[in-house]
Amino acid sequence: MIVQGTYTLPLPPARVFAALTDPAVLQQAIPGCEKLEKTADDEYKAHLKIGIAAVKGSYAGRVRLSDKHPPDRFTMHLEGKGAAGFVNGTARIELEEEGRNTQLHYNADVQVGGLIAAVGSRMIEAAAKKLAGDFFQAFSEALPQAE
Amino acid sequence: MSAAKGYFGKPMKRVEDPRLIKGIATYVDDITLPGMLHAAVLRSPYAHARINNIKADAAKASPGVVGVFTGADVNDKCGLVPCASPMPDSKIPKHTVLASDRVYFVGHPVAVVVAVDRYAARDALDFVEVDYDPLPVVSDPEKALEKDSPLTHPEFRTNVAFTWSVANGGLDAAFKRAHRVIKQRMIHQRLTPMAIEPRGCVASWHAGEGTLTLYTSTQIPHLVRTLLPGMISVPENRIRIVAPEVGGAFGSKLNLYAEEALCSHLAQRLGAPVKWIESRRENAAATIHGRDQIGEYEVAVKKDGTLLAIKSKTLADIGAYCQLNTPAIPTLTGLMLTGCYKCKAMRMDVVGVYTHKMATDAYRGAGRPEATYVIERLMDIIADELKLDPVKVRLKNFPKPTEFPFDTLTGLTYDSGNYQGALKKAQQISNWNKLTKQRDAARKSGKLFGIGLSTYVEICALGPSKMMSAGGWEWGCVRIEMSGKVTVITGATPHGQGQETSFAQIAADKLGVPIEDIVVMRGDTAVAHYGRDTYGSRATVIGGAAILMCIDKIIAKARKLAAHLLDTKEKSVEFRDGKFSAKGKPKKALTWKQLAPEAYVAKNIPQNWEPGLEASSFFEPPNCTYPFGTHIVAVEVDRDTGEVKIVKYVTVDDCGHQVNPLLVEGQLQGGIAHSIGQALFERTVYDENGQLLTGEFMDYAMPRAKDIPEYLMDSTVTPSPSNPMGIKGVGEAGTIGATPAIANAVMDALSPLGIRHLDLPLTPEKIWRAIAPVKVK
Amino acid sequence: MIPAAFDYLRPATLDEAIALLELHGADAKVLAGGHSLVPVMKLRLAQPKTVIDISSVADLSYVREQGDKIAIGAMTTHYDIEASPLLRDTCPLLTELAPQIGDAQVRNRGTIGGSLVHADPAADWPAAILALDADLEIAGSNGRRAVKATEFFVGMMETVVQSSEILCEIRVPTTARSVAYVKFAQRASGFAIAGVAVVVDGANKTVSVGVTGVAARPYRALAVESVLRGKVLNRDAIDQAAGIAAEGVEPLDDIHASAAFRAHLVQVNTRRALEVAVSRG
Amino acid sequence: MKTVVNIRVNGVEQKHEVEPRTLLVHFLRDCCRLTGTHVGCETSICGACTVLFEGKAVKSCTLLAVQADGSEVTTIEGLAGDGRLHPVQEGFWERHGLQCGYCTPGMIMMAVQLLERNPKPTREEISHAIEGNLCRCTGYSHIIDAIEYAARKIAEVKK
Repeated sequence: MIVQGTYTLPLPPARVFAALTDPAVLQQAIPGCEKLEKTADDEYKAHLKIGIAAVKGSYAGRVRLSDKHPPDRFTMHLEGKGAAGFVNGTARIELEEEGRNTQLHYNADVQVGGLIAAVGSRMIEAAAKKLAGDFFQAFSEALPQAE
Repeated sequence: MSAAKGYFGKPMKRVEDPRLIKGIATYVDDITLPGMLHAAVLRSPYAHARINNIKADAAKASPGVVGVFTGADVNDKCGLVPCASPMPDSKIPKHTVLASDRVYFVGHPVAVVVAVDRYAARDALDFVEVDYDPLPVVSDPEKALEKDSPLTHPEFRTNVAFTWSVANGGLDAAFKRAHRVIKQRMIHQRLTPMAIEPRGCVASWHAGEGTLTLYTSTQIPHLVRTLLPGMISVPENRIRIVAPEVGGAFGSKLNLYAEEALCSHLAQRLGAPVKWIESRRENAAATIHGRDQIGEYEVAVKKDGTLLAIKSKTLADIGAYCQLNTPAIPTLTGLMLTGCYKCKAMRMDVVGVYTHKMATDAYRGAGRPEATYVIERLMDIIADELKLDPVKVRLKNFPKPTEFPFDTLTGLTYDSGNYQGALKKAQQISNWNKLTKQRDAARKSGKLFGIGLSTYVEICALGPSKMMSAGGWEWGCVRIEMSGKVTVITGATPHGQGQETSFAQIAADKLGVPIEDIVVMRGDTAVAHYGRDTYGSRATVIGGAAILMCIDKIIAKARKLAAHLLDTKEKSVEFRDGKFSAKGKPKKALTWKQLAPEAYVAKNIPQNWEPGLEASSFFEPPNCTYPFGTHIVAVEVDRDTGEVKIVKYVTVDDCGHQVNPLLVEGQLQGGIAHSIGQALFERTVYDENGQLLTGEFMDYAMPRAKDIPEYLMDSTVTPSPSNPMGIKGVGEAGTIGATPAIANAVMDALSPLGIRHLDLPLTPEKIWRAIAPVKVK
Repeated sequence: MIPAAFDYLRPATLDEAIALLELHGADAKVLAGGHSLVPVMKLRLAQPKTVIDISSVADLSYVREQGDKIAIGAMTTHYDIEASPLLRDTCPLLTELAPQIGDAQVRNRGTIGGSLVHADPAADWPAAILALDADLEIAGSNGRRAVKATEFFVGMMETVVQSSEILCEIRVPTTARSVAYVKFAQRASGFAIAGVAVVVDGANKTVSVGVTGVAARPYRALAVESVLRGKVLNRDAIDQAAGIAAEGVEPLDDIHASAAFRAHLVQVNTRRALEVAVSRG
Repeated sequence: MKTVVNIRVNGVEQKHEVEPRTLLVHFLRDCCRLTGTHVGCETSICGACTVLFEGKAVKSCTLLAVQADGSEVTTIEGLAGDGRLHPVQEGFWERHGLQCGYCTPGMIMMAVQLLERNPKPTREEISHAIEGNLCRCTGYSHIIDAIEYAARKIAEVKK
């Protein structure tokens, strides 16, 4: 499943890039992120509680960044496992300067498995888009603090 | 009381019904044994992954948990899940009961929790931590054949599980002679049987005796008893299998599953009975699926519609491993590919392919629905391309009734048939001319209206032992009890088909006793000592014949006793209407009720006459049976939404003589319902990562009452010479005959738009995409 | 399947229920009829620590006239709405829609309030609630507030009802007979793939159109409404308007219907619903 | 934490201590040992678990036993009175409305409620009423016949 979108952020790409690779900002922005721990360079362990409304589950996750080309692009690999199944995703994130803002394009290949795939398939894409939306919303709110 | 007769052929209501309609029947989940523990199975959420590590400590500490077991704990004690029908070149992977180092489909059992109740067992599943490394997945059988495809079983270095071919006649010559060669690719979508009762079992180990009783929701208790000793270390004669009431199966319980061996082992290991009941989600993921073939079909025809030859290359997506009969299913497709038509040459090449999905196996019809669908679609396509009437094309290619027994190119001998007769009758009762006029009028007013036809023949009552992997006979036993009551025991294991009634009808007639005096027992290997169980529409035909054999033996034996008691010669004893009398002295007749006590008390019996009135028999069928018929369907397609509405459904089926027409009708209607599902909406969906997306009733669409049309049903009677009653199996005929009729009707409705073929299921969206092409994002 | 363990509370009054919700916070869930919540709990997709059953709370199940509106208690079952003579006469859209929800057993237990708060994107009620421009009254510790249907649904399975609030009443206007609900159902579950509710106000020459099942959130087809405002609802006008029923909407896409098919179906059903409603006027 | 639940099942008081999460169907099957009510799915689709709850057909797999505390429940076992079959049961028997019998108790309970609300249903109304009950064996046609039979039978008895 491909989930993609574009967001406009009120900072130049270099600042956005720095924030996106800053664990403190990530922790604030990732929906339901209860813990984010650095395990290696560009690698983090996370504890997430994600879902929608009553349908929420706990996931142990890993986040890894690769293919870093500041300030233009990088790739984020996500893995989450919980009792309700697993979510794996690879998101390519590209930053484009537009005046004083940054156009952020993301293109994520998301793979969902287990219970959530078996019984929630009709909602997964919309849920993924919503979570992505929540992330960038929270991220842009977290930005000023990242300065 | 006058002796009853004439039960055979009567539409009698069923003797098994009272317990079922009162809710006092016993299904496997209704069984509770003292000290019984409950098992829950942890299954893989991945289609393909390496298991690095399983941590069970937290689960073991969970309240009520008695034990948590992984592959490392049990696999060496549970043997391998068997495949009974490998092809000569089959590559059969080691199918352990729990995954060892790898999982290779979603739902693959990884660990089992045993606890004091089902709630505690379910809770503990959440605490078993499995560290998986996901591996590349292949869920598309065509991709699985590509060079760089991920491998389901890397040890084989290929995803090809087996190959199989059937061929006869001069194929090249036939194709050279043809006026026209028509090609069509067809996909037979994967289906999920979805019996409303999921699987389940209760295993009970009797340590003192060293015996095991396994209650299991199965079609095949006897085959399970034959096969289970190969898995667990308990010999056959110390195993008792009980199939209690079984809540539907449709082929999905024609298997020996991992969980049955696992619970048997755990009961021994833990010294307590162990129950496991499958959830619906597990049922969708880890009980066999059906169909799933992709075929390229080619026919050679003359311009008058004469069929010369047919060939196919078929890919059978068998999933991740071979269950009991997995490789055999597509061979049935091959054997029946020519349908009810004469043909000069045929060839079918099957490649069975492993993918990261649940195994396919026998689902209602098992291979034959694919064959009938192919040939019946091709008949319509031939008619369409040659601008011929589809009825005439069929009539042109039928063998004449006088040509039976009819030898087919695939080596079968169709026992009896009159395909023209069924077709003609179906046309009559469907009011064919009026129906075609209705279609013309509907088309003129802009409606999409279509008429479809299927003239089918199928192979059932499987079958002579030479074509089966473990005997094709059936066993029966009849006992006139000391009281004169009759106990009939069958090795066939009916589970809803109604043989408690139809076998009682058969026995009552033959014995000349009221049907109320008869009890039919089945489904328990301690009672029905032998049997080959119920599948392939075989129980009434083969099991019924075995009972008749028993009764013949008993009558012969009783004749001797009667002669002795009537003080006459055996030769002059007549048996009529349940009474034995000396010729010319009907008034001094002996009934079974009078004979039976003499037979058992045995104080006044002939010399060298063995006491008792009991006989058992194995009936070995000389041939399969080949029921046939014609289904005619009219549909209307909603131009806007693509929805299909069946507006007329006519069937004329011929299953020879009918023991109980009410049960025949029930089997046909039930079978047709499966077809309506297959034709219009059922499909098992895996995504490209091997995730099962139709894992619940919420996503797997099955027919409901409102999807069922009003039927016009009739029959013709062409007795089978393969058994003493002249009957043929009918459990799958509906499913085999109906699907192509519905598909042909829909394609006929769409034909004015120039659409030649759409694959099943004919969902609204698929039809809409075909009739109103739009740009899709 | 078996839900995870939870604590069960059954308050007798609405105030008590709200107090309990405040106490237990986001880990508590309100149980109405249970036909949205219990299934997800059985699958363990939802594992609330506390379940607050409001079935003993008095006076949450009713259909009654209230000024020029009809008030429906949140705990009123789908069946009670289906069978309500008052609604059949005064707000027939609801009695037409109700029997299309789930199945008879579900309608006997499931409640309108429970369904609305669960906000499944494919539930049926939202289409009618939107088309009727209903008012939804929500009770919280600071008293009650009413919101418009158009403000009620926030997103997929999310509404403006906060975790310590309870939806207690739905108020709908009375309408003429010129209403319709046309649904294309998902075959397995019966949920809407495209459900369109239409209210035609002949006097004011306006229509309102509520759509469910198509997007992550039910919506009012405002473009359709505005094109038809003041117009005679003849075939051409309806055809033209129905063609924009999915405008500005990002349709859901799943194995049961692609986004394109959903977008198509909402157009078909908008046309059909308008035709039926007009024919009833 | 366990709680005591008291439900009148088929006219008999059934008082058992259960966890709040205990489903009504498990209360009936495991605590009351009334196993005629079956479980076919976990998503309220199949209807095999249908019972009458305060006279209304409900899916007992989607109700908690605690929700039924203090209520009346009728299961398939409580339908036949004085050893006589209920007309709906009789209809299923007469018209071959069942094969494996697994969906049958739920189907019968649903039909009982239908005929109470609508004593003379059309075939279409019957189909609509049993939309929440899946049967994989019969193909429904005989089930509809059975319910029509029961409707006639009830009307005759009332005359």
